[in-house]
Amino acid sequence: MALVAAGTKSVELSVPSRSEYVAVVRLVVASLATGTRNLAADRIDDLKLAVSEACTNAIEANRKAGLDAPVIASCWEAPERLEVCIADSGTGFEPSTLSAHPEVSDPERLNFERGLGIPLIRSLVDDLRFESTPQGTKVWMTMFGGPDSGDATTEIVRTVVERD
Amino acid sequence: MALVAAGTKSVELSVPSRSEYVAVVRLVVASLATGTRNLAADRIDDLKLAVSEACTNAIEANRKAGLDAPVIASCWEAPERLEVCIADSGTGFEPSTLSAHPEVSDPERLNFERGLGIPLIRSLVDDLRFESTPQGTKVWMTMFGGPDSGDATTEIVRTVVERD
Amino acid sequence: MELGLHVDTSNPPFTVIVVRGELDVYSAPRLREALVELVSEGHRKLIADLEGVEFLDSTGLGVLVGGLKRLRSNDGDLSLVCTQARVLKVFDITGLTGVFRISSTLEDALAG
Amino acid sequence: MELGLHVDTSNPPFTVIVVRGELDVYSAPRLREALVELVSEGHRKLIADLEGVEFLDSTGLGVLVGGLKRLRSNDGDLSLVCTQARVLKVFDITGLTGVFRISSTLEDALAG
Ligand SMILES: Nc1ncnc2c1ncn2[C@@H]1O[C@H](COP(=O)(O)OP(=O)(O)O)[C@@H](O)[C@H]1O
Ligand SMILES: Nc1ncnc2c1ncn2[C@@H]1O[C@H](COP(=O)(O)OP(=O)(O)O)[C@@H](O)[C@H]1O
Repeated sequence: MALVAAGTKSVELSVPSRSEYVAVVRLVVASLATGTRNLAADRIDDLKLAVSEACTNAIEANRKAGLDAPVIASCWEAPERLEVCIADSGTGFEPSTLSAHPEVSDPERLNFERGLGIPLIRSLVDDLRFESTPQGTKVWMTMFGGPDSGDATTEIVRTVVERD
Repeated sequence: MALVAAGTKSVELSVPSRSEYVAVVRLVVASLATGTRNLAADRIDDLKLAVSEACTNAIEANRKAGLDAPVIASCWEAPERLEVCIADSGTGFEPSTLSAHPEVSDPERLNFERGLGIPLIRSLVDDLRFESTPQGTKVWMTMFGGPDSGDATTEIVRTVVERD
Repeated sequence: MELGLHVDTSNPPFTVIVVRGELDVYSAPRLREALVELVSEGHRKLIADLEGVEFLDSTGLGVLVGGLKRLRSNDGDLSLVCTQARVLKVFDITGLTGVFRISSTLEDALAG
Repeated sequence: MELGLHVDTSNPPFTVIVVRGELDVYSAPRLREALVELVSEGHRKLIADLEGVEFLDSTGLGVLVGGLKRLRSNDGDLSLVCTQARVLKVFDITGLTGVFRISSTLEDALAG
């Protein structure tokens, strides 16, 4: 799957790498998904949560890189999907090497106060792609469901699209 | 008074020149003013309204210029003030030549379905400046009141600052 | 936030149009269409109930002024119901408080 | 949306911390501090009432897990009150539903 977005860019939001601005990013994405799309309320909550996780990681990445760079959220709209990209200027990472979590029954589970973010994003959005280089990371999140389709399409398109 | 903003740029939001996105700009500015400042609720309403008027004009300016350019909202934060700039790529105008409205008692008053925007902005924000060229217009709006000061400062600073 | 429009004809000769949500450049055209349609259908004594309006800017205001003009030129009238400071303020600043009859309750508007 | 934290000690031996608002990377540190303080003051049977939580992400979750660990290692416990689907979903996906005792009402939590 190509790493370029499928739709037309609509909104771009740049905020400082500070935790108090994550709420603004959530707000914008939720308002787009509500106002110009037709996503069900629980899917909008899913998107807000995914965006929040990605922004939290982006702020952390900029901070670790010692950069006063912004976090940039871009939204791309296509008839059947909304794509949100969260970009930072950190030093990047290799998503495939992230260690898996222990099973829920494992007593070790309790040691995981962190490392929950990306697994959460993965289970919340319809498609997730990373574009990570030593110059920065882009996290692309896709939600299916168009302006008119509502959630009927979501399930259909979800089934059709191949996940990798 | 210089045309550059007094504070540090925090948020920049770029939206398509389409009326459905004005609500998103209002939302972002209001959330900034609520979350990271300490403005009273009615002053936040004032700012939302002023931003709405400026965005409506910016969309119209881009449309008239036949451009598919975005409207760009930038926010600058200083300890004692929040500045919001709404920028378009239209052909500009000369704010000082705008005709005044007839008096309220004048029967002509009813003919003014338009031309209410800039007078409204002027009476809502603490300071208003235009930077208009044939390449585009920037409308700078300032609200006094810092993160901690609340509205006490507003009145004080308002009195001190010279309005032109 | 969608604009909600609801037409209530249960109080003849008045027609009440209940407006909810944000009335700005995006949503105002829908109110304009609704007002034009009501006038063309013969409604003459209109009341716009703005109590549920959460945001009103000059574009929304322009549509209300346009509606008032249209009605007056058809021997009708458009009055408003509104108690919200946030909304009343916009009428005040623009000097339109003196142009519209603004009531605090629908009952008052119907009585007038 | 500010985080609201309210400590209620009117049900000994339980201490209830009522959490309101959005629990994310910005606000979670305040909850962490509050939990640390309560433990250091000797509170051992904590109940976090999450009914007023409008948003919870993994940072907020991490603080709750951290609080649970801290209490268990001090012979205490932290249980939760929550019925909101939106919030429960986060516990579900991360497999933490099995780690916390989650009650539907404060009464249930106090009874447990
Ligand atoms: N944008 C990013 N830039 C650099 N590293 C990242 C980024 N996002 C995630 N990571 C890495 O992946 C790890 C796992 O992320 P995540 O699952 O969100 O959990 P957490 O952030 O709580 O550690 C992070 O600790 C970090 O090392
Ligand atoms: N950003 C802008 N670019 C170009 N012209 C503008 C801009 N803003 C305002 N104007 C001009 O000023 C006039 C008055 O604006 P305003 O008071 O907001 O009322 P209205 O937009 O309803 O006409 C507009 O009609 C337009 O000609």
